[in-house]
Amino acid sequence: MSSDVLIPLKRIEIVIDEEALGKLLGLLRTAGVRGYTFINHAGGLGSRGERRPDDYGLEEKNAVVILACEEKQAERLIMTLRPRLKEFGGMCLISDCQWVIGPAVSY
Amino acid sequence: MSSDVLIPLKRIEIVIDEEALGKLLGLLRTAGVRGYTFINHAGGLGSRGERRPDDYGLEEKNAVVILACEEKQAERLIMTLRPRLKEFGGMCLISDCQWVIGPAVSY
Amino acid sequence: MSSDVLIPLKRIEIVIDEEALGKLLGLLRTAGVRGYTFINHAGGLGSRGERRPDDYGLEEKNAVVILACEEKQAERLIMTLRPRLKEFGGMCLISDCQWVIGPAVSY
Amino acid sequence: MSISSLLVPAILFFALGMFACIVKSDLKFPPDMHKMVVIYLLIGIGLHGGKALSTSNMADALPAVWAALGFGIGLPIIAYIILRAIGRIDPLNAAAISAHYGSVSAGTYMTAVAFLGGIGVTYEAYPVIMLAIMESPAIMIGLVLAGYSRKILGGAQKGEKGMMKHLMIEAFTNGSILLLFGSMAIGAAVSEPSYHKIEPFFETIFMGALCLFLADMGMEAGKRLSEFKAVGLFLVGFGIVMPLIGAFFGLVVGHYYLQYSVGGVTLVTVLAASCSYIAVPPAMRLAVPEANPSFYLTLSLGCTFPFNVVVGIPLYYAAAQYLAGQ
Amino acid sequence: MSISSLLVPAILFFALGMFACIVKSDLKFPPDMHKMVVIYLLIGIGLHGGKALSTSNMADALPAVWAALGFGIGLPIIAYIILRAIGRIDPLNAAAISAHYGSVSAGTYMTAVAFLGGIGVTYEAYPVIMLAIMESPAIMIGLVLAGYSRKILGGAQKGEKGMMKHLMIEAFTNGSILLLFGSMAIGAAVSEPSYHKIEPFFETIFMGALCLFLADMGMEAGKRLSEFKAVGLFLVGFGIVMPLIGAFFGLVVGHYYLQYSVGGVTLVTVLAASCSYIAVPPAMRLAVPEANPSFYLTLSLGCTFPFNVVVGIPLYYAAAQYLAGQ
Amino acid sequence: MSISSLLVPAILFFALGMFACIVKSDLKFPPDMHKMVVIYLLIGIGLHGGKALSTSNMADALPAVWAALGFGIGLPIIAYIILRAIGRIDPLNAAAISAHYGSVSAGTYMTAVAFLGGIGVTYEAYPVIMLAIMESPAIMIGLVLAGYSRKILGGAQKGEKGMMKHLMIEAFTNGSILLLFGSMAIGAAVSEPSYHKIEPFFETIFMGALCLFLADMGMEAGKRLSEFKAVGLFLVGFGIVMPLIGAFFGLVVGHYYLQYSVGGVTLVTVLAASCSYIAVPPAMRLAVPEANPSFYLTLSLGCTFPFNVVVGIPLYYAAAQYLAGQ
Ligand SMILES: Nc1ncnc2c1ncn2[C@@H]1O[C@H](COP(=O)(O)O)[C@@H](O)[C@H]1O
Ligand SMILES: Nc1ncnc2c1ncn2[C@@H]1O[C@H](COP(=O)(O)O)[C@@H](O)[C@H]1O
Ligand SMILES: Nc1ncnc2c1ncn2[C@@H]1O[C@H](COP(=O)(O)O)[C@@H](O)[C@H]1O
Ligand code: NA
Ligand code: NA
Ligand code: NA
Repeated sequence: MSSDVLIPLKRIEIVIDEEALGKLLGLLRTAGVRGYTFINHAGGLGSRGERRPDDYGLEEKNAVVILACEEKQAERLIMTLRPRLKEFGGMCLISDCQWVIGPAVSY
Repeated sequence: MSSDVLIPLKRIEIVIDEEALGKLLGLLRTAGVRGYTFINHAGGLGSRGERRPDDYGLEEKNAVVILACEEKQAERLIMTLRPRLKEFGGMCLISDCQWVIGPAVSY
Repeated sequence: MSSDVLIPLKRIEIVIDEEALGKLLGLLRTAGVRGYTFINHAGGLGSRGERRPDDYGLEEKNAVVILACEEKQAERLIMTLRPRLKEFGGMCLISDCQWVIGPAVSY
Repeated sequence: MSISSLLVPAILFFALGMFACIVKSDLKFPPDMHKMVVIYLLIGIGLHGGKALSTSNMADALPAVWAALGFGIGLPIIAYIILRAIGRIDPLNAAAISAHYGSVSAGTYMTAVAFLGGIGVTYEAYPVIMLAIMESPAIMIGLVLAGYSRKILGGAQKGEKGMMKHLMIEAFTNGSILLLFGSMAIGAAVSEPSYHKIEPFFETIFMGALCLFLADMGMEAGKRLSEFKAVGLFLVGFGIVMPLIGAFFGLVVGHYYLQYSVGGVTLVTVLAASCSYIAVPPAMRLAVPEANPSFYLTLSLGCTFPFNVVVGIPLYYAAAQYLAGQ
Repeated sequence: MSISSLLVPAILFFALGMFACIVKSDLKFPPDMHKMVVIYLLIGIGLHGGKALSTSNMADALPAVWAALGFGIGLPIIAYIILRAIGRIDPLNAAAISAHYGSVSAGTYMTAVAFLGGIGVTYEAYPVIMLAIMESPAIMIGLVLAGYSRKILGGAQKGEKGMMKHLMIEAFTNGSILLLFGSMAIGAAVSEPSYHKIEPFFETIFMGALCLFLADMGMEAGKRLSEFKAVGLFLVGFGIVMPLIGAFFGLVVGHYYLQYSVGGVTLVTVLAASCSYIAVPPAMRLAVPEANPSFYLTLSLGCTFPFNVVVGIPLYYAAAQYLAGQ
Repeated sequence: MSISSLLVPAILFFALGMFACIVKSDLKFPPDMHKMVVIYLLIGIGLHGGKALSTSNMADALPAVWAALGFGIGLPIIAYIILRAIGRIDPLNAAAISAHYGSVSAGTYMTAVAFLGGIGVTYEAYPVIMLAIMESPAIMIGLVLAGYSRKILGGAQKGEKGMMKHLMIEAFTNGSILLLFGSMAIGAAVSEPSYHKIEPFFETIFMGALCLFLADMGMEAGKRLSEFKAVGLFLVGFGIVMPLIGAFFGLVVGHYYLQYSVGGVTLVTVLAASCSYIAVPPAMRLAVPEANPSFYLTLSLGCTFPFNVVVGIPLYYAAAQYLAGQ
């Protein structure tokens, strides 16, 4: 498809403890991010063992954050995020994607 | 891995207002899409500001739709979707992926 | 970005019936996977028709599993999963991604 | 029976829910609230039934069991024949739909109980046993009809035996059925003073909670109205005629065979006329994946349930009165 | 009125919720629980109101309707002028905030009912009509004010007509309003014995359930406290002064025009003083997307609601007593 | 005490839930429903306790406070010694498990209240204070034991001080504890007529709502049965023996030191014998991340809770009767 339909961007996918979501989103906003999507109530396995959102007695929830942004922005973001990752728990993945140009610009 | 295990496809990821999900899925079905996955109750930030699914007094929810399909189908889909994006709100990303061939074909 | 910040991995995305999630995660753990994330309560369309998580009278839910791992591990995983896909229902996608090196290693 | 007897709050709340849906209101009850209310109502009806049964003669309950089995087996076969012969519905959809009509709707039953309570009519303890029993046999018959249909269609008889066993187990471990049977057992087992401790929760406030349930059911029924066109005129008509056929058998069995009072006959008739939307849909989805769920759900939730709640219950009561010569 | 009259359980639970939030407790009620309790309370207040109205003279209700419309139109205009002239708030935020003050808070109304009940004061049946009516007109006025603001700003008048019609429909099909009106109609329609069947659920346990609601509202209000700094001193002050202005009009209208008893005047005053957080916020988000939701939500949930619940209600009651010369 | 006294509805519903799980029924209560019921029950027990305390002599409450602290500190140490010396459980898991046994289970306490109510036995007002107090000290002791364990293991003493302060704050701002203390304060503060307004909700229907809670707990306990194999025979045995050891101290303290009636001694014994599954598990997950949560959750939910509910409560009551020489 032609470049007036698609723009190449980076797709960042972060999984963190749900309690830390507020802090992470604040961080993203101060970093000048113009768009993100988050999904709460996720579960998972990681270096700290299993986290189950529906476990009785020990409810541990993750949040998944998806973010499309320009490569430069992505690099800056990762440098900001890396030192905080331990506090937030979780992981951060990056991949290539293409943004379908629409009426609104929020990347 | 050999090509009898994996098929290259396009992965489309759409984020829209949850209320518009029904319309979008209808559109996808009439466009001949054979498979999609959706997750409700997501939140986000975009050109219209923050949307928080658990905010008291102002609950605004997004839906995330994930779709694997052939490149041609993807191109057609995007052309159908683009003019409607404003009405739905949200964003649309495309990336490459590979489908693990299984017993059922739904792409 | 330099390779001491990012590690290239495979991103596996699986959509299955929510009831089968426990079995799938058990399979992943016995296959030696060190990290995964899952989201419950998803809906979708596939070879078995629509599955709606909020439908009254017929609630059918999917689970989305996201997994970052090394290419070798991914290949082994897919070979383990393929024969079971029918039982679980659903689909499995693979794509490239990069893992942002953090304090914990769980891929 | 005056018009005011129809103004049972529960039924008015059903109408309010349906109205909200028709005027496209954004009124929505949380799905978990509906599940909670259903759990509560099933336990309440079970406890009450168990308590009533504990003071009844259990030998007298046997005819009710036979009647329940008779309905569960007979009504789906009648429904299947009508759907195939008159409606020319394809065999597998016919099988899936039929199964629903051999089963019952606890919501309709509870509305009937509220209706009778509202006009001060008493009833026997046995119909609640029928309610608990009838959910399961219809599922089996549905599977048999589906097997028969596949034979007609020349399809493979893939593992019907295994499926039958699987569904039998599912039918008896189904959450709603288990809750109903379990609460009946508890209601029958506990002592009078113990029962009094839980009575305020499970009996005194029951009728109010039923209003919440019916308001939500009204919205669910309203949502299904939009699918009437896709389902087709014949099936929509079937969703109204079939409960009447069931009601006919219910009246006859209740009055002549079981020889219950007017209230009891009304309840038996409601059981025969009603149509499942709890245990049967998921069972048919599993057993007859070829059938279109939108058909049976629309019939059950969009046609038969509203018809029974609004028109059926007073009609069946009037018929029971007529039979009793009152 | 002694200090002990302030120790209404509902208000104490509000304080407990706020305290939990301030000490950063992890106490959290499930969001669906809050929705359930709200649905239940709205139906309860509607049924009760409808029942009371069915035995009242409906002609006497007309002045209440006029008063409700007057508040709904007048108060937002006053609020807008204050916000623009004194606070120099930008026009669109001023419009969105104003609309909230022409509307009402059912939660504040119910707390007032609990307060009056706790000290044994009776009241007229009509204020509940005002509660049901007042949610909508303020939304329209909000839209008019926003249109006027856009004209000042020289912006395009993009489809205001269509929006007006859309919002009118939304206002009347809004779930909460529909539930309230519907329950009032049902409460008025059902017979005495029918009503008694659902009374234990919707009346007897009502005051207890209200405690759960207010505990949760306390937590919501507490959460908003942290946004006071972003909202600014002027607006926080406005969130306390505006209900007093509304209360002034409420007292005057309630006492001199409607000529209600002390209890009735208190309720009318509470309606005028309270501020919506149910129907108006989503309507303003749609109609005035340029306005910052954090402003109106913080004012409504973080300032005006707590002020009315803790300080306002007893104050308005004292003023109503004073006016009545007691 | 006849067998029929065991047929308390709440306990039968627990058995029903467990049965549903064992026969692999798809019965499932919405998680939010469970949270709602727990919130409701905690408030109910708190209000009731606060009301009772307001008419009691607060000086007499002091021994109960000492007893609570004694249990909270002493029982985890005993548990730790047993786990280490006899079971050879690794130190950190031993520390995490021990903490649970110094704490309490509000669900077990409420079941005991239902049991005593069912057989018409009265009890003192003070045990509810112990219930509210005991959740916290055990968490501190758990942290101390974990620190001691880490010293044995030669691990780094990473920021134990900070963690202690953090956990102290968490323990006192924990939602359930705050709700319990807050409701006790409200129950003590409100006037008699105010209390009567909320009594139908928080007292009259309490015992019925407890049934829903216990049915769900039965399912949770049932789920944990499958983990018995992974947890090992010793620990499963410990989950039954440890409550008996706690009960021994509870009986002695309740009878000789506190000198309560049979009902009061039973409640004190239940508190000592029971084991937390609300505040302690998340605290231990944070404080002792090296411990396996499946161990302490299985012991608490899968062994000790069911044992106490089904066997323990009547046993402790019988023992209390024996001590009292009845
Ligand atoms: N390799 C992985 N793939 C997908 N998700 C992961 C992976 N590793 C960690 N996670 C997610 O990140 C969460 C926190 O990880 P951790 O902080 O390492 O315990 C886990 O609960 C998972 O949801
Ligand atoms: N750059 C982005 N990355 C991820 N999600 C986005 C992005 N931009 C917008 N969104 C999502 O799309 C929703 C609607 O966007 P908008 O219509 O621009 O307000 C937002 O609430 C986000 O969930
Ligand atoms: N092409 C596709 N793209 C995205 N999701 C799919 C696709 N095909 C199937 N799925 C998901 O997998 C689930 C099960 O598929 P199936 O077993 O084929 O019915 C569906 O309900 C969808 O959520
Ligand atoms: Na039937
Ligand atoms: Na107002
Ligand atoms: Na203990």
